[in-house]
Amino acid sequence: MRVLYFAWLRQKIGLAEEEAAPPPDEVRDVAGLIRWLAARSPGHAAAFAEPRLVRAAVNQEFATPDTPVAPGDEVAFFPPVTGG
Amino acid sequence: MRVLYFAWLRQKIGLAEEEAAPPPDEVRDVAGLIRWLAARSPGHAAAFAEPRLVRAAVNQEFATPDTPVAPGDEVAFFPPVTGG
Amino acid sequence: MATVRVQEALFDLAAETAALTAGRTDVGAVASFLGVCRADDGLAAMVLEHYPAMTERALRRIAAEAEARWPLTGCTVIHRVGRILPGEPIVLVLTASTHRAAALESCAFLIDWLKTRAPFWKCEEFADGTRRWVEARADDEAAAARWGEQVAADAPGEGAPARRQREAEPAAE
Amino acid sequence: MATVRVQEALFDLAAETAALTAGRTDVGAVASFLGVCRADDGLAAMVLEHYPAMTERALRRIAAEAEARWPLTGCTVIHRVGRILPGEPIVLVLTASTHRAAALESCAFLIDWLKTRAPFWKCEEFADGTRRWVEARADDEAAAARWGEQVAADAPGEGAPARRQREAEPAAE
Repeated sequence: MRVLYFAWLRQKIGLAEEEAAPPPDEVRDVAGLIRWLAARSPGHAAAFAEPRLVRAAVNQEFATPDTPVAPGDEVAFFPPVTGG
Repeated sequence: MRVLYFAWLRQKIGLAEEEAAPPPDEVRDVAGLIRWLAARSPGHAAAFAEPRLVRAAVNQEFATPDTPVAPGDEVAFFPPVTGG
Repeated sequence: MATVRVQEALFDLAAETAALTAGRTDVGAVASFLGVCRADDGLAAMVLEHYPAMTERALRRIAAEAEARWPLTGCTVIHRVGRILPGEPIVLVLTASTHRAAALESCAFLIDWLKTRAPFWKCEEFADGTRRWVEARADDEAAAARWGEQVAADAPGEGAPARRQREAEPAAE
Repeated sequence: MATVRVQEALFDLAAETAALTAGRTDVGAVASFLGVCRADDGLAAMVLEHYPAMTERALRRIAAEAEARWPLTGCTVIHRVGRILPGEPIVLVLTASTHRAAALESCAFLIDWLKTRAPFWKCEEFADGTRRWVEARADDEAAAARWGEQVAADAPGEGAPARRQREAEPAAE
């Protein structure tokens, strides 16, 4: 699974992207992936400390906490968008 | 009193402008001026035949039938505006 | 202070837009509306007539109304007159503000009011030589009416009576 | 078919506008919105980051939504990324239609949806060297919400599940 980080999530984690292989029986959706990633490092923990500030996309589509994730997916985490 | 005509009123009357001296005791407002002008020629009568299609301005301000008119005023008649 | 012009010549959209932001860093949004001459029903040209002594004053008042309603950093209204060919622009409205809502809303307001409160008349010329005066549209009146009545005070010395400017009523009953 | 671009370079407003009317005589109205970088609080530059694999698809979907809702003859969305200086444009939305209401409304719609549904993030750089990520605004969310939910069908082959695109909910509760 390819995981991407943007804006201040990227800065707190110190990575723009990483490969992750969460156990499929434990991580089934976006919310589960966040819990699993948050345990990876202090930076991850800081980035996901306030889940209400975090948005996600699965395979380049905006996602919600219950959006399924599976091996091979591209999952991105970022703050609410501020373009325009 | 200077009277101006625009668009199809100008064409029906055959004049872009004319001097008029309506009797002040007879013509006190826009509606009175229209009645007085309509008797001037067949062209005037045709132009003012459907008063609901005619708009007016007195001294370059949009006017209504009861807007006063007096000697020295500039009064314009035209169809509803279609700019923009 | 709004820029208001009535002219036969074409105008330069990029230059007019640049003028609203030049030398300032408080402009966050520029909205524009460009009215363009269509070739409906074989139209060959549109001839725009106006009331010169009144036109610029009317445009200036409409712009002042927008400036009274929204916090604009700039506002430009340019209306062409004379003979206009299909595909050519007829009117340009530009509004600038710190935030987008003010720019977008005032731009829509300006074109709605301009269509019903500025002394312009369009005559259509067709390929077969016939001519037809464009009739005012009831939905233009409705679009203008949704913005309510004038709120800006008339500028000092702008004609004696404080009569409110409107176009809804016929000049005679 | 809308024109959608993401680029670092400046864009040419006049050329983009001309492209929407070139060679056609059914365009009666062109509305535009230009978002410009302000220098609030001593801002020195705005750095725009985006999600390249997703951005153009998101913009294309937003433009398709506008085309599904209004009878547009053309639609252009250009969003800049990278380092943007005060006074420079950030985003351009252009809409063309036969009549003005469709152009004006769809232009407002596009910038509202773009602000809440396209993956861009702004980082402000100040003269003293500090940086700050711009926070999303509740009133941008409200402005987008007034247009309701997506009505356009997703384009074929545009990602498997027909999940509706939205940004309102956090990714985790």
